[in-house]
Amino acid sequence: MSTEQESSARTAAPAPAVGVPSPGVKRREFLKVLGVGTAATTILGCTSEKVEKLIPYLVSPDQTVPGVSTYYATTCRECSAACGVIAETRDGRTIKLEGNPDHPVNRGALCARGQAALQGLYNPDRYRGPMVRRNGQLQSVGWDEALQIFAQKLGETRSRGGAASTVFINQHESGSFPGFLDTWLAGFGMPAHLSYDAGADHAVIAANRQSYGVAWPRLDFRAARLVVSIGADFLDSWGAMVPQQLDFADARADHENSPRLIYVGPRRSLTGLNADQWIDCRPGSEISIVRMLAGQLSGDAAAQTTGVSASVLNAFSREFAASTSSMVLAGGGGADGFDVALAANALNQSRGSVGLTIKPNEGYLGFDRMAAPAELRALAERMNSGGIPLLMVRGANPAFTLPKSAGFAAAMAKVPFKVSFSSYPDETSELADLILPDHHSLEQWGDTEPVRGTISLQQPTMDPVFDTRATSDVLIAAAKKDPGSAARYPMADYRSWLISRFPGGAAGLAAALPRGIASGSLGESTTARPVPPVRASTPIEQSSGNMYLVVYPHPFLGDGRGANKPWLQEIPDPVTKICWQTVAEMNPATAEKMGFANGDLVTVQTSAGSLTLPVLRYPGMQRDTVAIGTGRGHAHSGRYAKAGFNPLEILPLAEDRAGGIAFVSTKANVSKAGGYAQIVTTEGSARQHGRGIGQAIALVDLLAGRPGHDTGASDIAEVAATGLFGREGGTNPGTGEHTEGGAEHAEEMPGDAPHQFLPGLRSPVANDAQGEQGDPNSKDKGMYDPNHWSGMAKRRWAMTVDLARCTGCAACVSACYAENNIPTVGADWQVGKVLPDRTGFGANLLRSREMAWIRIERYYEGGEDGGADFDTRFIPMMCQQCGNAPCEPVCPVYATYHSPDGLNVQVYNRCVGTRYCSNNCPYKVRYFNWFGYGEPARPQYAFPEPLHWQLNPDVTVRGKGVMEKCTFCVQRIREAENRATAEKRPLKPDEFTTACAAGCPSRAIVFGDAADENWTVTQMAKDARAYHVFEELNTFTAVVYLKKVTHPAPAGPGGA
Amino acid sequence: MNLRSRWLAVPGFVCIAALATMLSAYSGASSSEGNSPVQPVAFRHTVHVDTLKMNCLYCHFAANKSFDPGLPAVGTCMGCHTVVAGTLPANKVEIQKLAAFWNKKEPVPWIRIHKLPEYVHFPHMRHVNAGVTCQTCHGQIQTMKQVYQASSLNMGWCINCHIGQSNPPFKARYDCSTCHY
Amino acid sequence: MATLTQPVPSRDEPRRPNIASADVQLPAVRDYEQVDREIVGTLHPTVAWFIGLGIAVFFLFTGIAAWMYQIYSGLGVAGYNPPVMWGVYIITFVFWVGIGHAGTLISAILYLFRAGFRTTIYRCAEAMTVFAVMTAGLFPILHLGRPWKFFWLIPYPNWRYIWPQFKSPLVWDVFAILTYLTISSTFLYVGLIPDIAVLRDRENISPMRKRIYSVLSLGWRNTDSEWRHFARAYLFLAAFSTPLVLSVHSVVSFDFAMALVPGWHTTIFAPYFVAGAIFSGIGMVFTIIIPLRKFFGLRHYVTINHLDAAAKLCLFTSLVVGCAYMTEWFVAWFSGNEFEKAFFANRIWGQWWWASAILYTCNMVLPLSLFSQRLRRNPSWLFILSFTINIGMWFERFVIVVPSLSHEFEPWQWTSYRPTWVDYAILAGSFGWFSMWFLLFIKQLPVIAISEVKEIVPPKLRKAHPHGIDPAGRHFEYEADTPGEFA
Amino acid sequence: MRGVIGAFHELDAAVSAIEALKEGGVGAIRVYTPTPRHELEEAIGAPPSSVRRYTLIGGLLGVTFGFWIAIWTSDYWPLVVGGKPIASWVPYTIFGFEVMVLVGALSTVVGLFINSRIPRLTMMVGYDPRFSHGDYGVWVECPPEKAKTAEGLLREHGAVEVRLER
Repeated sequence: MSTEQESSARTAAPAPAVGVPSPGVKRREFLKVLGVGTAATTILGCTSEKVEKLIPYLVSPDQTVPGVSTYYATTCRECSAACGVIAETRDGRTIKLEGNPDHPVNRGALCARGQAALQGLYNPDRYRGPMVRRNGQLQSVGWDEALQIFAQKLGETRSRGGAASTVFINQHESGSFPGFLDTWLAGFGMPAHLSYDAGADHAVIAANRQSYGVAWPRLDFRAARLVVSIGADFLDSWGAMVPQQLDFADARADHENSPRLIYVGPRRSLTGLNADQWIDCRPGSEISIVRMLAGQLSGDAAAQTTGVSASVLNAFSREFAASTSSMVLAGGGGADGFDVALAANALNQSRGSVGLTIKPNEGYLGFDRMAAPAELRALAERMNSGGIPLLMVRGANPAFTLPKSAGFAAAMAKVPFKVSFSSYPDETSELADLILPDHHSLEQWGDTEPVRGTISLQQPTMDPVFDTRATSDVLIAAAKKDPGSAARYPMADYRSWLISRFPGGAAGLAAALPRGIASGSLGESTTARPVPPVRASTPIEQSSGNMYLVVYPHPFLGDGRGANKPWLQEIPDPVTKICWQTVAEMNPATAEKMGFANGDLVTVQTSAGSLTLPVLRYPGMQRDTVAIGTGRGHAHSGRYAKAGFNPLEILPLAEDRAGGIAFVSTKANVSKAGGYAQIVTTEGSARQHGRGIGQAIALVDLLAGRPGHDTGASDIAEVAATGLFGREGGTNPGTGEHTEGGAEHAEEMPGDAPHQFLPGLRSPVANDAQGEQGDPNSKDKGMYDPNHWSGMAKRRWAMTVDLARCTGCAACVSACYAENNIPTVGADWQVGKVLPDRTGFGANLLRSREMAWIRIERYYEGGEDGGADFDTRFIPMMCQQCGNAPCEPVCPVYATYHSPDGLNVQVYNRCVGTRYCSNNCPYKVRYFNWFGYGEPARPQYAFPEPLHWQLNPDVTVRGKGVMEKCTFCVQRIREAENRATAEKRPLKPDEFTTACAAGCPSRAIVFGDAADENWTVTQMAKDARAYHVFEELNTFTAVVYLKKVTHPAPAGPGGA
Repeated sequence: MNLRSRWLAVPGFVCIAALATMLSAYSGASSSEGNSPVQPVAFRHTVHVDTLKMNCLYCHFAANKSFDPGLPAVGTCMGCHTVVAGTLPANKVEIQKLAAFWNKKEPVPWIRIHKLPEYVHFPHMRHVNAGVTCQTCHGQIQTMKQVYQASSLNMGWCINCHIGQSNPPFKARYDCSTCHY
Repeated sequence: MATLTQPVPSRDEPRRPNIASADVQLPAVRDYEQVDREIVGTLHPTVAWFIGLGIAVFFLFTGIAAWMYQIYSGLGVAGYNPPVMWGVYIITFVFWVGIGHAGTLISAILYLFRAGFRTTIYRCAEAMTVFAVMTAGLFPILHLGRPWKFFWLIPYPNWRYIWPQFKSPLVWDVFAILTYLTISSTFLYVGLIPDIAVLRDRENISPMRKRIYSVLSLGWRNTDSEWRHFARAYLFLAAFSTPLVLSVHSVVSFDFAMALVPGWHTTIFAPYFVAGAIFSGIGMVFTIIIPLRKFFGLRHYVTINHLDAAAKLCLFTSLVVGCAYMTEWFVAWFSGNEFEKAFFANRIWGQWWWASAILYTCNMVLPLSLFSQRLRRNPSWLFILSFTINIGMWFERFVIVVPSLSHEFEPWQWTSYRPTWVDYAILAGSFGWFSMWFLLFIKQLPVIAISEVKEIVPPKLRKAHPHGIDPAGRHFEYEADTPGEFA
Repeated sequence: MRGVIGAFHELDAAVSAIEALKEGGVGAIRVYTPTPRHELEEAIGAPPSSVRRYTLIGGLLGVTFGFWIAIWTSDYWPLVVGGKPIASWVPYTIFGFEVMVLVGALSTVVGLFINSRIPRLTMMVGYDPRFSHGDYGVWVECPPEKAKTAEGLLREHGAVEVRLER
């Protein structure tokens, strides 16, 4: 029966850890990786009988121990903020990124895009070496030949006098490379490069420069009592996301002094969903709100233009006027974005917020020297006229990230010779004549100065995956071939150049590398570039269409550069929960009126074109607005990036006064297209039906020690009141005596455990978990006896999730994907091959087969009528490690059982796949391997070479037909225990944590030993807001949630 | 064969087959115990360990600090064998083979003998640091002319030690997630 | 002194008893020779039979092909839609286990209750039971993620020192189903031994067949001591089978009732499942026996009175099942459990209203027609009804399995479910597998228990014919089937 | 085995023959009958079958084994699942019951086999295929000298055919 199976699995077995050389992948010559011991990243379910080779090193590398990780501090280059990361490298491969705790920007946290840098490093679609276009086709060539061509072209361009009109576009980055590049260009008589970041908000940067003198000030939320965000998605894609999120979460966690957040804008972004109040103004009318707040416009007048009721605006106005310290942030990408930002900044200045809540002196430098997109549009015009003899592009992808109406791609075709330094195929490199692929940022040297006075270092964490070369080294090599420049480039490579400039030289660099940061300054110029002539755009009200069109940057894919990373495609958008798909978001009431059901195809038509895509009813939309996210719909990129559509194809070109692209600048005609496409989402019901999964408490109630009323738990409250469950903490009359942390019970069933939290957090011995119903005389067996010599039962691993901090950004999800070898399943080839009943990207997700061990549930409370007055609850849901786990007793083979230290263990190799455990799991946190996602020979293989190099060797890659789930990163627990044993000491409190907790940019997740008072988690679990999800099921979970704290409007009961 | 014995033959065979299956399952016959492949270079543990008294950790340098015991790089071998050429003709041939690999800049493709299933995490350092000798699992490797798999390496064999039934007795945790995760 | 007389119906009693009783008679069967001739006479393969077998084997191979593909690719090719982790396979498993209950009920429970109408239908029902359990037993293996590891559910000594987890309802299932399969096939076989001896002792039989039948009959010689032990053993087997048949479907129901899924976690499941199983089993008996009595010309063995009695049992179990449905609604409402309420609302009025509608119509409404004696004695109607019962009972399991899982505690994980072609092919394959065995059975072994029928046929007597004839000395007349009977 | 076999068409004839033979004390009687009849049973007057003892012992063994395997294996490697006791007797009654039925029923069949001396490999003296169809056979085991008496009695009570086996 299974011979076929076994044999195919057998051949597949050693793949990830024991490298089988395959063409195109460059390997460290000396690192013919060994396959001993830790070769656990392989497919379970077979005993390999075939002859396996043990390949030793030829020469043993210094300092590394096989099977032991080395950690390198470096800098993340996924966005402009430049967070510090620590790369864990095992046997020569970087397998995990974590935030650098010493880094001033991200302080140890890391967002989803940062985690996914690894999938850029190991992207299967990367250029494997230099290529040159011959007869219209890109062909692989050697580096010598490619460099020869490059040098020759440079020489030709100069000799023909075209140097002055040569253009170099670089993906925006800070640090010394831009200066190096400009010097190099100057050496060839070429103008300074264009530093381009399509994801940055240029209007805000320009306004900040004008108002505050810096590009991006630090936002001190702790000092503010009222934060007004006017389309500024500061928790996500607006500016330096990670530090802003850290600061915001810290501010909100200090309940007494926490700021209230009001979000103004046509679409509730992630920040909007975290806001306490949403003012759903019409697109383009934000300026009226700012003017109202500034007292230049009455609330009634503002109501006219914004479409928001006057009473709401007047109350808002009063609240703002009354607030002691405030912060007004503007964003949203409107055509008048620059004016709105300037007005908002002026408001901050007039209210004395600058220096108090907005701190320009502590600002982030990563946004300096950025070229406005208008410059690229102007460049397109110059290219069209044939004035550009040579175009060089590194990293950036203007052919995709500029609206199609800017005509960049078409204009590029008129440039005689285009050089791309891109690591990946994209729309721009597809047009290039010569491709000199750059190293990934984790493979090369570099530096940056993210905040004044701190240098953040970038160093290679591993040898290059492919036959690529750092562009800086290529430039040096090209300069050496040029007689005119050679003299100025005596250094061997960029690293030498860097050392020569580094404070302290080589010794200074060596000293700084372990922490990845050094104090000092590179002294780079931070002056603003002059704003180019801007093309005036028509006001949005004058464009034609039945709805306003809002184009917004996707939280993960950004301007499209994340599109070929399967994690980022698969992890649901934190707001819409859409994966692998581009949808037109509309308010449910509007969609109902227009007759659009979820998934109905509509045509969105603007003056620049039309796009047909499915409708998503999203309550966070202003009623007259349709929104489409960017980032998907690549025509020439990797295999994963083909999913979805690109709204920039239909966005008419419009610029704000700072030269930024106006993403909200036009109306569109939305009409039914006929047809239907199922929505690829992980959302089942967006309402929690009063089940108390995500509970909340109003700030006033919390401070007064009252339980408060929570619609999220109302039905359960009803039951509790009738005494049938009687275990709901949030609804019972509290006495304030939080002896064990929770609120008092209204009633107790006989036999219930006497307190709410600790039974589940104590050692999970059989008798304990049964509370008073257990037999008092029963003896705990073996390891479960706390006095057993192994001492295992002395620990109880547990976790708290503070919903007052959690913003729902899904960084934890990506960290979990990275740590636990979780396969992505949404690619269109990952479904059944014979008569598949669903096809296309996300086909497996349409059957809810996503594998994320931790997911963020997003429930709405209120606003059933499509109104703006709804609250959002984000609940990270992972295995709750129940003390009384329903999944365990139903497993027929002990594949899941309770370990003495409180883990709900899943033994993958024992699992036969009855899936009964998942049926019986109330939290639905068990995931089944429907296909052989870990078997290289299968179409469903989730880690095509070299993505599998990223697999964590400490975690088994699950085979076909087995159940998997979160086990609190048991490999990290074992690693910490091994380390402690090796050092002959007990575990230290908070010595290690899980991947999700480590990455969390809002510090919402705390992990530790709940049986030991010295661990933070024990203190957190005692919080008055603590509750267990579905506590009435007596599962005694080890995950304690702390209620979200809502901030209702001070005047009335509205708000939340 | 008379009629009666013919009638008994069928159930008899079934019984014997069942018994054999059960015995083989229990004896660990399904493991590759005793496997002793011929290696590309006939490395003599007898000479290195027994005669020269080299410490195991000289070559298997990570056994006390990693999951992975470490395999000596060819460079490590050549550290001595650029000087030591062997005395016996048979050994000389083998050392020349080694040198040939070194000169070709190729690692020696050793054939793996001790292999735990893929889904088992076996931390060498925990065992070595707890005082479990190499010989406990790998047998009297210092006397093996050609290395063979001395133990069955199946799960019951592991468990026996973990629950303290070995000689000398060791004790270690024995819940599943100790090794399987 | 032995008496040769048996109770003789008095002249005043109605000729056609309305109550199925122990003395259901076969007036048209006159002597042992007729029994042998007519029953053994059905064993000749016909063209129609070969066509039927061919169709069954075709479906079987379709199912096998689908299963091979599923094993190769992974369970993802089936229509699972987490958290609906169980689907068509478990539904069909419970369906076939249910079918497999009527046989043992008829052969064992009715035996203990001395219900006379069982005699002519029990062999057929028992064979159906064995084949249905053989079919059902495939599904738990087939639905595994790693079916080649199914033996881990069986306690066998191994060098890992690990055993099954005996608190799991799935291990209970393994024991219950394996025990039931063993005992019901033993029961069938023990009952067959004397009949095989009859087949063996026929004249004009090929030596090959004779040898096979000789081995299968175990040298049965019809001696008095053989019969004495046989009767005792048969009684004990029936006594064991009776609680077994009740326990097996209770254990199957524990698969659901032991879980805390809303819609599963109820105490009524065991009786509810057992009643449903008997209901569906009798439905299947009708599906099988009505054509069989027609094509095999056995209408004077399986008489209208037999069908009438079985139909009453069917009606009774339908009422029990209907009562269980209503209890479920009541409990959902009365408990005040929000999860349960929300789930039932969704099951009946929401997403799954159509499945519930099929279920309630087929299982609760249509069988009420059996209150009418006319319809009860109309084989054509019974045949049609048996199909709706089979469909309804499949949907009962569908409604239990799928809507419950698709609408559990966690609203974020509410989903839908749609089977794929693999599910359907394997479902069809299970019918092919069952039909193949049954078709092979009916042409190789007697579908009516010869020796038991002989018990109720009047023996030849020298003196008089006190049994089977009325006091006037006439044989009971053969009762013709009522008009409108099946085809 | 020596004796006389008589074949009867009629049931009452066979019954009267058996009674006569018993009265005459000719020898051990064995009756062949196509279907079990109470008339014959009463005429022979054999003691109750001992199959029930096999059933009892088998059932007891089964219930013990069922509980034992469940409890012993749970205790052999104690792992807690779902906070339940390691050996919890409530669910284990299912194993007690199922294994009781299994072993009890199978030992009943074994009892049937042993008591009925089946499977039988050899032909039984005096057996005739007609006995499985419709005729009753009465076999008297007797030495040749008593054969005449037996034959006479059989014929007297209506045997259609009488045969001497020696």
